[in-house]
Amino acid sequence: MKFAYVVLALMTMMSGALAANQPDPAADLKAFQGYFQHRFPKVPLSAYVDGPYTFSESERAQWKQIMEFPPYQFALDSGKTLFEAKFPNGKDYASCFPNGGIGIAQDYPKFDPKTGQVVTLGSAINQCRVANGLDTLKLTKGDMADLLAYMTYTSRGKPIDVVVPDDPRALAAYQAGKEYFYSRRGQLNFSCSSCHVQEAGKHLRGNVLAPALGMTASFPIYRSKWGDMGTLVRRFIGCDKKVKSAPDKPDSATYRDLAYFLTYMSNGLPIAGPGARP
Amino acid sequence: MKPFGVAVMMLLVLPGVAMADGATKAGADQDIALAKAKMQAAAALGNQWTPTEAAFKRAEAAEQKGDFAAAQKAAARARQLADLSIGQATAQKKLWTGAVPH
Amino acid sequence: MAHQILVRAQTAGGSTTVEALVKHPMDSGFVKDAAGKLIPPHYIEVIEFTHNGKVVLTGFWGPAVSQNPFIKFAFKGGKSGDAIGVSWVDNKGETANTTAKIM
Amino acid sequence: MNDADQGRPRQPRRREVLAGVAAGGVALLLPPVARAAENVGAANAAIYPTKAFAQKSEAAALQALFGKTPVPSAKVTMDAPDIAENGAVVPVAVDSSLPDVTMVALLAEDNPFTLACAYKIPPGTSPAISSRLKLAKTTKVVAVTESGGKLYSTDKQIKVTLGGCG
Repeated sequence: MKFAYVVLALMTMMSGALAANQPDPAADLKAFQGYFQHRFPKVPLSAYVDGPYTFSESERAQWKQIMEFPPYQFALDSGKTLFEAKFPNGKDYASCFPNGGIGIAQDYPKFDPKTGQVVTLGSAINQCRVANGLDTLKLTKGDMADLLAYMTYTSRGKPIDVVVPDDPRALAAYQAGKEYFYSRRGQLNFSCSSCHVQEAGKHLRGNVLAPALGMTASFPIYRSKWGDMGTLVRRFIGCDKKVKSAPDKPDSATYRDLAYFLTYMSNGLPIAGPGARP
Repeated sequence: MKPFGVAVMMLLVLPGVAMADGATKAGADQDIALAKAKMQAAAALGNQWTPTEAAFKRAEAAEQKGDFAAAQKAAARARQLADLSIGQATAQKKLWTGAVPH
Repeated sequence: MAHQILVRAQTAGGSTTVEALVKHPMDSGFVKDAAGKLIPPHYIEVIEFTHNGKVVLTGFWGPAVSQNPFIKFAFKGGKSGDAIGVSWVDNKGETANTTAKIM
Repeated sequence: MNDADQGRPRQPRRREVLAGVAAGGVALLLPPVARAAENVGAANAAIYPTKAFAQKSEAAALQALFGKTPVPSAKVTMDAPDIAENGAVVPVAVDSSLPDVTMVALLAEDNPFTLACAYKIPPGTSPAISSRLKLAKTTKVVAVTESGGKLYSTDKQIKVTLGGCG
């Protein structure tokens, strides 16, 4: 026991010099995208939205075949129907969003200066429902995934444009997401970045690890393993469990901040969701 | 030395520690309470491990069944795992910046 | 939305290509649910495609066909606006059908 | 999107069954009265080959389905991945340059039941068919086509790895 602590303490001291200064999202973005471009000089930035298929030719060929008639098609249709349905009070989702909710997914997650909180498109949908006297939807799958599939589809091709305003609360949320992303956790002692930055493109058992760059652009996804649609937060929860870390609640600030940071890192890349993944 | 090595070492250190003597209900309850307190501290750091939760559940279940020795053993395990996750989270408060691409 | 069938039929060069995606669990009977109980087999056994009422393909499926099955095939003839019919029956006797027009 | 009445859970309607689905498969599920009526529209019907789908070897499944054995032929082609990224969804496309193909079947040797699917090809329909299969583990997949009353086949080994954290 003690020995482990000594090692930890030593490592803490060694890395103390690297401690973060003031959050600087723009500089982070440049370094993050630069890291991938340096490691994979032949891969154009926009190709990263293809996730694991960015790197694997044979898997890419299978995926292309599956994308001929993508399995999220049912979700898209159902999402459109849900989105266009009127609430009991006569209003609808369109009334809650800029531009009637069409072609806006690239702007999320957003910082809400009124609450000081990060709002994902999913939590915005739930806020809209609550404002109209309805229950919230489960954020991980089902109707929420279908609604997100449709709304994201109307943003396809638009460059991701997440804004971190010069507000200490927004910067703090961004920083919290960043810290979560790079912190090792769980009994297996992995961080998000261990797999999706350092090891991106390599195989973990049967699958190619998706790069963190462009990762959020394809959500929600139809995942063959789930046989079902799932949202980004469903994937966060899955990854946390995989490294034997107890997941947080789907609407927790932890996951909203993580989505904020991670999506910001893909700024400029085109929205490609909904997606299909193994 | 990579932090991953630390986790491996942490795991290696574990088996020698859990010793359940004099298994009574009071002893089991006390160990469960101790484990719970540690787990609350881990949760406050946002770093509970799922095996910690599993061990704690095993402890509670054994206590319910009156198997106090097993309850104490599982509670001690939960406490140690929680302790390790606290150590990990505390260390990562500084270490995480080392993983950021520059 | 329990029984959806999406159909896309396009004609080019005297031949019509039909693609269909069928919503169905296609449970094999070998998979356990969250509670550890085997999910009983539930899969489409026969699917049939018609062009203006004439059968152009009959498929026999077993449990090894993927969930939400996809199928693509082509037949000679067919023109824009013709009707493509799809119908299926599964091992529990459930059925569904739809009609789409050739694009 | 399609305009027809897709969706809504409901009881099977006999008329749809008559007009649509191959009557043989349905016949087993309907009461005798319905079965008698149904045969009227059953010119194209085929019996669902229940027995063939229950076989646990390639030879037995083909025997049950066709009553004969195939010969390997370069005129049957199969497009499938070397390594399946997920065994639950493996795209497999079959084609054949043989004339007058009447049946196409796909078999996965190491699946619990060997026969995966079979297609009856009427005149005018191409033998090129794409679908997606479940493969339980790494296995030889066999494509068989029936042409002029004879069977021809090709096969391919498809590697299936474990699904993990992707």
